[in-house]
Amino acid sequence: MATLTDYKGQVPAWCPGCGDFGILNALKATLVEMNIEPHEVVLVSGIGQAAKLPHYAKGNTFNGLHGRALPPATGIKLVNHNLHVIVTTGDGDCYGEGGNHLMHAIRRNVNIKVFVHDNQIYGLTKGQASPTTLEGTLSKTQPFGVHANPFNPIAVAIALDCSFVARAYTAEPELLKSVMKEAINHKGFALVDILQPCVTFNKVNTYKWYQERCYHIDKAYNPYDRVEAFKLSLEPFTEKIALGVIYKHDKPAFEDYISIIKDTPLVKQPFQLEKMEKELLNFY
Amino acid sequence: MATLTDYKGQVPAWCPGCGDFGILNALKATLVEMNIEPHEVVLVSGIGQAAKLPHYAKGNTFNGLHGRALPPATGIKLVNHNLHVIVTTGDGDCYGEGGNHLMHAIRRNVNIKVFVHDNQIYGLTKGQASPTTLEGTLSKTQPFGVHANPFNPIAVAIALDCSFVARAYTAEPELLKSVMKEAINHKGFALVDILQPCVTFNKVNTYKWYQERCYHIDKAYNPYDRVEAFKLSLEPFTEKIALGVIYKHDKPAFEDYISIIKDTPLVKQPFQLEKMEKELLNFY
Amino acid sequence: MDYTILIGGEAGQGLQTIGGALSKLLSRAGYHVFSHQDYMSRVRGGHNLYQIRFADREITSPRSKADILVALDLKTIELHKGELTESGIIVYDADFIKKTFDSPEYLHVPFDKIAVESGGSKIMSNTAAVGAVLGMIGMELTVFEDIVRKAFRKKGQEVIDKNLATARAGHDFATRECRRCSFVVPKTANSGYMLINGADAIGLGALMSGCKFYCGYPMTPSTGILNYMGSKAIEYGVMVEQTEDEICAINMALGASFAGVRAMTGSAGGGFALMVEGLSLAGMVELPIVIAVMQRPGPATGLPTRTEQGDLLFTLYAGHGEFPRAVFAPGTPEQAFYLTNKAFDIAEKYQIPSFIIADQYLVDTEWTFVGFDTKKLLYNDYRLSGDALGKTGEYKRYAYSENGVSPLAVPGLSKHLVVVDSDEHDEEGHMIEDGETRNRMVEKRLFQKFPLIRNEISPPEYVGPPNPEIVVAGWGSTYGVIKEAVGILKDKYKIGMLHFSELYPFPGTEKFDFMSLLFEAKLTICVENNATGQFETLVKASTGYGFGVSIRKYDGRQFILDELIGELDGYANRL
Amino acid sequence: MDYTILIGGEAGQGLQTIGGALSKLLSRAGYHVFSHQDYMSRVRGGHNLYQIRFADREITSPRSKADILVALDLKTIELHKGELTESGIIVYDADFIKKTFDSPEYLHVPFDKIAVESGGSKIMSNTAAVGAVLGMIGMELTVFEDIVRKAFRKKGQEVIDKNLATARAGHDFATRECRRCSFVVPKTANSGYMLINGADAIGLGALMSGCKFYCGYPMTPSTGILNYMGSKAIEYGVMVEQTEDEICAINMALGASFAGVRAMTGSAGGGFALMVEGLSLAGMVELPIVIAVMQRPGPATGLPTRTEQGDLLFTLYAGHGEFPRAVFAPGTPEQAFYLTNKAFDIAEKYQIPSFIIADQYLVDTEWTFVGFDTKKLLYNDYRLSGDALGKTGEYKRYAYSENGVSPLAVPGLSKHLVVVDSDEHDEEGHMIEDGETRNRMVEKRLFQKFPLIRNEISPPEYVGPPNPEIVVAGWGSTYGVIKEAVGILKDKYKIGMLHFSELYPFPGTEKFDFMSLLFEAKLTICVENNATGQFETLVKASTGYGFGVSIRKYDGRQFILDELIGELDGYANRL
Ligand SMILES: Cc1ncc(C[n+]2csc(CCOP(=O)(O)OP(=O)(O)O)c2C)c(N)n1
Ligand SMILES: Cc1ncc(C[n+]2csc(CCOP(=O)(O)OP(=O)(O)O)c2C)c(N)n1
Ligand code: SF4
Ligand code: SF4
Ligand SMILES: [Mg+2]
Ligand SMILES: [Mg+2]
Repeated sequence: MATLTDYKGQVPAWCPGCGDFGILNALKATLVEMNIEPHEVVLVSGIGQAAKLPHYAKGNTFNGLHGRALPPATGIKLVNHNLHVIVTTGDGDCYGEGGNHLMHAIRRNVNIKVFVHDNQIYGLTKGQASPTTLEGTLSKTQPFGVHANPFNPIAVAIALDCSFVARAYTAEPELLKSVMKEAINHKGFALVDILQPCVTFNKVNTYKWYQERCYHIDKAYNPYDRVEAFKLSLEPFTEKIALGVIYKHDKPAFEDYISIIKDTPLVKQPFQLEKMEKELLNFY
Repeated sequence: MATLTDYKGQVPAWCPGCGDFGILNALKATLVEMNIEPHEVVLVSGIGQAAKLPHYAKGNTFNGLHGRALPPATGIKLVNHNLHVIVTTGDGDCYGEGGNHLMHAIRRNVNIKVFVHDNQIYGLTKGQASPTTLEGTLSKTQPFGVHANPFNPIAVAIALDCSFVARAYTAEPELLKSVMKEAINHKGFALVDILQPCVTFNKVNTYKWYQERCYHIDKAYNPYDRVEAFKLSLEPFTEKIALGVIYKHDKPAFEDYISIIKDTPLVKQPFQLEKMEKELLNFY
Repeated sequence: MDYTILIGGEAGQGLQTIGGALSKLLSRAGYHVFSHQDYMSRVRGGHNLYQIRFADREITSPRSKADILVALDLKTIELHKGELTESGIIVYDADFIKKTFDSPEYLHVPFDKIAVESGGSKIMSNTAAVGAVLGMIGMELTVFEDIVRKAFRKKGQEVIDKNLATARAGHDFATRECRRCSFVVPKTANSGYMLINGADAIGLGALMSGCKFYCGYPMTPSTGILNYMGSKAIEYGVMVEQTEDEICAINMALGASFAGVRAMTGSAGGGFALMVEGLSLAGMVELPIVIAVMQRPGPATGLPTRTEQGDLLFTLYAGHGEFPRAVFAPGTPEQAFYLTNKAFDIAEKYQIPSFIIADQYLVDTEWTFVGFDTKKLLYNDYRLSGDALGKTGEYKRYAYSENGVSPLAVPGLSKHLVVVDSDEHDEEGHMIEDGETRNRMVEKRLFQKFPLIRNEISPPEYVGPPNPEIVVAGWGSTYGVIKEAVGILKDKYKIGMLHFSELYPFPGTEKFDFMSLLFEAKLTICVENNATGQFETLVKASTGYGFGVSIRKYDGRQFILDELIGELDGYANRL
Repeated sequence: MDYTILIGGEAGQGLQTIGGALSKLLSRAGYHVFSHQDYMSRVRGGHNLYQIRFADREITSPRSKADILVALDLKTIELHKGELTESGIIVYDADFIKKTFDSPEYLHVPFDKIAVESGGSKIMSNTAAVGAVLGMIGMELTVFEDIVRKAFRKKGQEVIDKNLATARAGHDFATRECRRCSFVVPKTANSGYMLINGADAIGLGALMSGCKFYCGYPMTPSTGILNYMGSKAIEYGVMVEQTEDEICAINMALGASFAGVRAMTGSAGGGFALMVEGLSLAGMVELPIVIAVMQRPGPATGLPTRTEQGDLLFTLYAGHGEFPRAVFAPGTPEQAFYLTNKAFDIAEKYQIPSFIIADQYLVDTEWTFVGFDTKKLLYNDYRLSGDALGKTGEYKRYAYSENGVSPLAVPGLSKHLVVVDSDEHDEEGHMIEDGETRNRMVEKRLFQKFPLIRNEISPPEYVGPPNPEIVVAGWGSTYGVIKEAVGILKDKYKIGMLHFSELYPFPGTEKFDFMSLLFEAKLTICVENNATGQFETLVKASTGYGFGVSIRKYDGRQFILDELIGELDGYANRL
């Protein structure tokens, strides 16, 4: 039985009060509650404050490059689909630098879980606008203000027919944990956008700001209706923010189509040179 | 007055019967009909069969890297917004290699026009699956078959609140031209996905295949309704394919927010070192 | 006997079918074959070439003349008639190209008509062409018939019969009509050779080295490797994935490597340019990976379907920061096969990225060999897995060790955790910032491992007399042409070839003192298929040595035997 | 007089406020200042340093000892008390760090209490600290008061007054309590220096070279340049855009350059790795662009906030295919200013990519200078626009010319069409495949332009006696420390510094025969802030020359004056 102590990692270097702590705690608790052991997990991340999470928990870890968490996560899962592959990433990491991988990873529907710490800012590099930063925001690197339309990860994921799309909030641990659990239990690619105040650089989207806007999706809501889900995703973010599972689509995961790993994970398949000798004959 | 002869470029190296010809002809005709002269146009492209178009027409031309047409197009427009900046690109170029730029260019809403030759295949590199290739397709490089969900550019563009989203078909020149015209007249980023049979490598999505499925969007249709547009975009592509303007959103273009180019394009602004002398004082 | 058949026509006209069949049947009939292709970046039209040289002795390069010119279009005749040897013949279908030539060196064979009459369809005109060529050189059809039977097995007996009839008709027509044909192709005692091109050799090498994961994005001239791996994926259980871009490719391959299998990716220089950050990641996380860099003329898109050796220094120094790598540059498909195997071995042994660098020319040329010996292949499983892993008391991914190599555990196969990090890290793999750990890790990666990797590198191959007056050096795909040219000039001069196929770490002189060959020669010449002499830079940076003469070619084409002989002779003469 | 103030504390405690204010006021008061920072990759907590050295003569490097240690936390005391000079003082707030030290070298100043009492809020404790330091060194408050007034102008008189009162209180407290303070800081006659760091100097250089387009993606240590350009965007009409990634950045900048304005981008090595394909594009399309590569320790993420000279060879050889480039490596903020200007000039004159390569150390160090002279700046508009463009009869983007440089027309300003293409192209800019055109274009880009670019490169700077026995060489940011170390050792040895700030094309010896300095010296030493000696490789590849001794540092920190003197002395002694 895994315990919280098993998941204790290094001391976080995050700012006191940072929303990242809530996500870290929820993730550890979720894994413990699901009785998953650290060695059964691979935590994959890019670079950013969010992406440091694997060091502050325990698990096999691939802390790669900024924006590039999804490609190794996919590679890992395809080689050993017995592992729980969990990606911890930021809004810049995942929606900015890594945007192309996100789109195509969603399309592939590999059974990996992506938890995005969405603080609507670049934290680690000290306060530049991220794709989810609200319009009008001024910063040193946005002298004319942010005028790109804020990236709506939920709407885009639904448009890409992502098999599991949810939003949670770091300061609501119960909901966060239940969404994480559902995501992990879901078969296929899961995207969870997690609202996470950056107390140092984001002076707009504070705990208070989120608290005032967040609400739980009604129990009666049917997450299988793609158009309804899309509608929900279009609710004006500056007014109301729905938390919970927004869209779901049950379909085979990518791995299910790969005949060669049906029975045994790739990593456990032996290499047999003898069987290949006949390949040489093709060249005569 | 520009004439078709003014737009005559090099002899195309496309296969006889390729759907690219229809797009080339429509584009030239559109520019002539709109009385735009070649020197007022910049044709920007990446690499692929589609991306060769600029050489087969006339205009200022930036034929850059595979997947990277949108960044230079954005740079060009911001430096000289008097120019008509038109991007000619392929489904691989724009939705595959260049996916991240597409997402963020749509978010920026710079007033550039993107005409995607969508042949649902990689033509120039001889027949690999592209992001829009239908599920199940087998190819040399897709030994397990294509199992990624086909990329739906219309749905994704709507999710990104792209200010102009349309679909056309190379074999319907009148509709294609009218969509091109509307796109060029529209203020803001315009994405036109143009169905284009690849007679050599795509044996599924042929002229006949498209002909059987394509239909014109009803005149009564309101392209300003985002949810309706999304619904339309979800029509099963293998059954029916709507042609015409699917979504529109009138809003300021990115350039409109850039105070420094309000009056004069950047390229026409003189460099005045004298005015900068005082900058040195900040360091004392 | 040493003949060259040149087939020319538009893209899409079936050059590859004709050329492929001829190469195969000639090699199977026991001749040495060397074929190469010259094609444009388009799918239909344009002007492409397929050149097949065959002989009764080893040949390793293309020649400039053609003995038989198979002209599938008029342009081929216009452009290449000047390349015909004195006794050469141009074979063409006057009906198809709508023009007749009366000079004796022209042979009209109505490919289309023969195909329709004997096979019932124009589709078979390529078969007629192959038959005709065989008739011209007086070769029997038996071997070709075998190939036809095999190739069309799945299409049924009728198709086979029609093709056989068409081949026969083409053969008979040419035998009858080509009165001027004087080609002498004696039967050989050889039982047939293996025929393989560079791309397949790399793919085969990967497969036979236990590569279980290949991902990439199509790009000429690297697509052949991806295609080969794709074609074997299901049979041998290799995960092959086309990624959305090259950045994904290298990062996904690193994920696969982390998860415990041998992984590879590849591209052309332009696609590799996008992998450079990922390469640096491989260096930091110390994960094995093999990367194929298949060069084509740059910069940027350049000449997509042509050849150049223009990405050597880029490959050597790509990636920010400092980390070890190994770079192999095969000179032949055979070397490509064995060096790919070595690349996999070294990558895993030292947990580093290792490279196969080749070019369009090598990728597309087919060579004949007696055969590859799988017993020569290295396969050591350097991973820590199974029992050994389970029994490990404490596991640290970057544990300091005597040789700088830490145990490479497979995650998920035991309770041990495997942690890799792109930041500078401690032994466990967690981020650090202190200078001491940094120093230890730099020393581990660079100072401990690098000399060991350097030790694995074989010295260059020298072919020539013991004390050469002239040394011709080269690397990678120029092997064949230099070897053959030097072989021909050896009667005139004391001349030898020094060929490098293991480039980096640059070989030391411990095993073979090749530097003194250079120092003692009167004339040293470096032959490179690029404009700036990148290999010369590597040699100078490594040894301080500068070559006497540089022969460089950068028009996007490979060296041609006759031209190189002429150039070498010119310099040698002046000695 | 030569004192060092070391301020230590956690990220977020205001080190930069205190350090910035002290540096500024000292330089304004007419002292030479050299400051540098040492910080962790985190936003709060950890352990950061700000070191300010000031003197009454030129100083150009950091020292290892501190005369005043401003300890904002306990860790600073624990870690750095050993670095105190004999007469040094540790100033701290015993209330805040909850510990009192009794030894005479400790001075407790209740920063927080003073701030609350005089200013009404703890926020002003940094002001109290600055005041206290000034009290300790016996300096008047006038200059600081000026700075305070200016800094808080927008916040109103009340805030100003409170800060002034706090500063005064801190000053008085320290003056009164620090009985052991024996610092002698004589007034200077200098009217105050300019104080600037590397990042701002590059930004300022770009601005003053007519840069109109800067785009990039944040990455330490290049973000400072982006910030600087952003801060000037509106005032001077510069388009500044944060892109979605670095790939976009370079391609967007190339679009801007094509459209007719001077464009620049920049990143750290890891971000530059993503620009490599775009760099090759610049080479092929022949568009001017300036790229700032700000190095930090790699590979991969490495040590994000530390320093290293680890990306030199990568920068030199990045990009597939062959094309010319220019690489400048400033040694000081002043050089950064002028070389950025030169980079812009050369980029546009020859239509090539040109580089400014520096590192975290140079980016973050502040130096004092008498001033920059804008009259020394080059500004030639090499574009074909306006009347000249209108009058051109026929325009071809890649017209062959005597020097390989074709007219650079601005699209849209005339009826002429400007066509650029990443494929190999003809004079007009359209795709070609033939070998002849390819050869002409390679020759134009490389053989015609390269020697001209090489001619523009200035030789290295030599400081020392005419016939040195010892030559210490270096490049880029090691300038200051080598210069100062050699300056100190010059009384003991015949020693000189040879510093390279224009690296590529590697300078010839026509203007200054620096090679014979090296050949004739008894001992040559190459100092590099990396592990593999990348500059040594460049020198060897360019000249065949190998240095006698290598001094390398790769722990992520810059060289420290005292250490370098020690190392140099060690080698020199053995002569
Ligand atoms: C290729 C590359 N570009 C830029 C960076 C610098 N960088 C590190 S983290 C980061 C932004 C992180 O933002 P986000 O993903 O939102 O994470 P947060 O810190 O806000 O949690 C950037 C730009 C990098 N490490 N690599
Ligand atoms: C970085 C890079 N990767 C790969 C390629 C090779 N390549 C050229 S075109 C192309 C695909 C083109 O597909 P698409 O955009 O759909 O155009 P089409 O040829 O179908 O019109 C590829 C993979 C390249 N030129 N550059
Ligand atoms: S900067 Fe923001 S995101 Fe980063 S640790 Fe601090 S509060 Fe959290
Ligand atoms: S390969 Fe396909 S897309 Fe390319 S030119 Fe031929 S038909 Fe058109
Ligand atoms: Mg963030
Ligand atoms: Mg396509």
